[in-house]
Amino acid sequence: MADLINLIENWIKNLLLGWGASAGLTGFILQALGSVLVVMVCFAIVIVLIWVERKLAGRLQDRFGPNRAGPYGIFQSFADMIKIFTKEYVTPAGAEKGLYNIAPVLAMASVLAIWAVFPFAVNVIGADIHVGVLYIVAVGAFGILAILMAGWSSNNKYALLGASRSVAMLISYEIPMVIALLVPVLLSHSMKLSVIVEAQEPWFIFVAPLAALIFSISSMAEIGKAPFDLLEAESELVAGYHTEYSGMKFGMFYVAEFLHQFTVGALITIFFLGGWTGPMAVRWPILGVIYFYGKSLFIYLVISWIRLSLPRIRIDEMLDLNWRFLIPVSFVNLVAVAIADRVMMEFTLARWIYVLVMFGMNMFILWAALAIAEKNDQAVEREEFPPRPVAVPPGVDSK
Amino acid sequence: MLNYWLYIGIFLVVAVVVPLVAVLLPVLIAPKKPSARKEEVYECGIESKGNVRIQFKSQYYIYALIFLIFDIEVIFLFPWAVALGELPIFAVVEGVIFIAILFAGLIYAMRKGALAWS
Amino acid sequence: MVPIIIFGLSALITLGAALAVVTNKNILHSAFYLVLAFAGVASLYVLLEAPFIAVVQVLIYIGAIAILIVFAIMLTRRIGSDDLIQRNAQWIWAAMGAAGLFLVLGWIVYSVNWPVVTQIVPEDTITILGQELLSTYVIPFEVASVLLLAALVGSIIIGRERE
Amino acid sequence: MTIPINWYLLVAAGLFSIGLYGVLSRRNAIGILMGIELMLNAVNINLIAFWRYLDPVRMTGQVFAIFVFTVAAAEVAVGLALVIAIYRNRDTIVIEEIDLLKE
Repeated sequence: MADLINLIENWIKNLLLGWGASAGLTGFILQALGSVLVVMVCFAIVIVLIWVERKLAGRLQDRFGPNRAGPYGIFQSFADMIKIFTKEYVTPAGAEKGLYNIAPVLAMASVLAIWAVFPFAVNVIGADIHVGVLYIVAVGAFGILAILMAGWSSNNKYALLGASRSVAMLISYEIPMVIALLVPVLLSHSMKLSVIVEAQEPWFIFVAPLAALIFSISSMAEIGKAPFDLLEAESELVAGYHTEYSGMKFGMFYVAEFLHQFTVGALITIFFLGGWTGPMAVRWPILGVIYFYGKSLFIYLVISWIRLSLPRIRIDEMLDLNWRFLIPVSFVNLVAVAIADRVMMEFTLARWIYVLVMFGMNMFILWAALAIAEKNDQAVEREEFPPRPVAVPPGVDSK
Repeated sequence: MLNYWLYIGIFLVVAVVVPLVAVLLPVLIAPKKPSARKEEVYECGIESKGNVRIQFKSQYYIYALIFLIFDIEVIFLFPWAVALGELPIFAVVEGVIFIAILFAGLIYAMRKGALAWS
Repeated sequence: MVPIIIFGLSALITLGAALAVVTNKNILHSAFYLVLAFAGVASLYVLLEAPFIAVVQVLIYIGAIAILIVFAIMLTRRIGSDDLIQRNAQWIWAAMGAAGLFLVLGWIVYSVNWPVVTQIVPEDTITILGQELLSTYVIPFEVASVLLLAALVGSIIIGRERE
Repeated sequence: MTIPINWYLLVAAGLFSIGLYGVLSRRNAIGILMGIELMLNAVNINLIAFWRYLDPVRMTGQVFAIFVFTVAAAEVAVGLALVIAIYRNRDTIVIEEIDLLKE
């Protein structure tokens, strides 16, 4: 069989059992090896991604990007790594040492912890728990906590301001994100990630495009990069909550940000793009792993593309987008999907009719929401900025 | 079932230990020349004045508060979404009523201007 | 053996962190110790085979309540400083009362013979939970939403700054 | 070997007592709220322990625990809003100094 991963697992298991280890210890060692492998792959991906991202950014902005270290600058990340590992730590005077040092580790750990429950292929699943979706949401809480810790302990006004802004934004956008996540849960009747992946016939992006859109927007905000990079708006807040961090402690926040973006790609893949499924993925589990990482990388690049193209939005616009648009729309969408799904379950419909109805309904809600939002927006605009002739200076009565 | 959680426990330990090692490594190999100048708090080059722990807007608190309420709502909705397939069709209506009541809260907050950034 | 070790660690973390919460001089540090105590309780829930409650504990207590408390402390910053005495005059009586209560509770816990059943927990507790929530407990389910609405409206009215 | 129910109950009793001490000994209103949170957590441990050992097939214990979460959240939201409102008006949240009704 081409089941390479289980082959290796069984080989290690038999080897350990052959050495006289007990079954419990063998299981423990296998689990430890598995988790170390997943974590290491995450780090390896980030090292590659930093180069990819910089090259892509350069190309999109009509520059070369890194091109000195090695062919096409592919060793740039390694040069950066050597630099950052040999950099001195500067702890600001008056910092609260304990919280200050825990924060970067916690920020990284909270992103890594999400990877514990991912299904990588048909039989390569992390922890296939019944509360997988909620676990993913819950673990994110530690990231928010890490930001608060960093901001408070740095003894710096900019860091504290940046942290409180970041947290306000993160918790605001978590609401539409979680409500959008309810839609795949509702459609697959399970919070188990493996069940959600296998229930996607066709992919949920076709059944629930609106939920996918809302989830993507709000999790892009959760990443905290452009166009939602208000937390480190250089011109206003210096560098946000990690202003006072240097060397590898800053590096941890930086790496966590990159990994978070890739993790968001993986989450969108799992919930809306069918996870590891693809041609021949059931027979050849190794293909499933490739599909999973490939799709995640694709989403990652799309997110990068979007954020390299759009300017930063203002904080009031951003909060308005969330509270006045995303949250109401996600609620309406959830209710509509729940009713439609349950009602159509009563009749035995062909799958394609079901998908078509769902897709049409989603599109209608999106259209209606945009129409209403546009109308409100125009009303607000007219009130605040009444139109006036172009050639007349302000203050002069044009009539 | 607990086996999975053991894996998660191990994973969490690994997820904390690996960044910890990465953060501790420079302590061994990086130079260390602390000076009072270097450790000054950064504030665009000028000296920092006054209490650093500035008081910030209560608007942030309002956001956190609404977030808490909706978080609680979500924990009711997840079991609802999971069990919906095996419940009578009336259960959808119950869930919708639940959502509608809280949606009224959101509308109220919006009307009161509690969500606006001033 | 493994569950007992994990139980011991979780109990130790929970109780140690809880003690730090009530005795720490810096109220903000108390809040972060509170997070640790919540995390310890969450791992106890996992050991009790209630994973849903465990993740909800993390989601609600750490993800929302702890953050709300930290925000409130930052908003009322003067009390966050170390120089304010955080303990009142009758703390010694409070300590004795709490210790007495613990002794009484401990005595009850050990003297009662708890009627334990040996049924195992069903595989998928969440589906059952959802079904019970929407059939047996449907009235509390709706009332919970009214309670949340009341809390939302009430705290917005109280907490908002008046112009 | 399974863990006996007494151990969980003992941990919950300890947590409850610590929380009670916090409520009684803190001068700071937010500190008191933290103590109450600890006590509510102790209650929840008991609920889940009894659910696990007495009636694991039905979900009554878990449902109760969820309602305790709800009440705890509502209590924190309103309680902290009150604390902030008092702080804004009286510039203190030391409980002994909030004694308008005494005078």
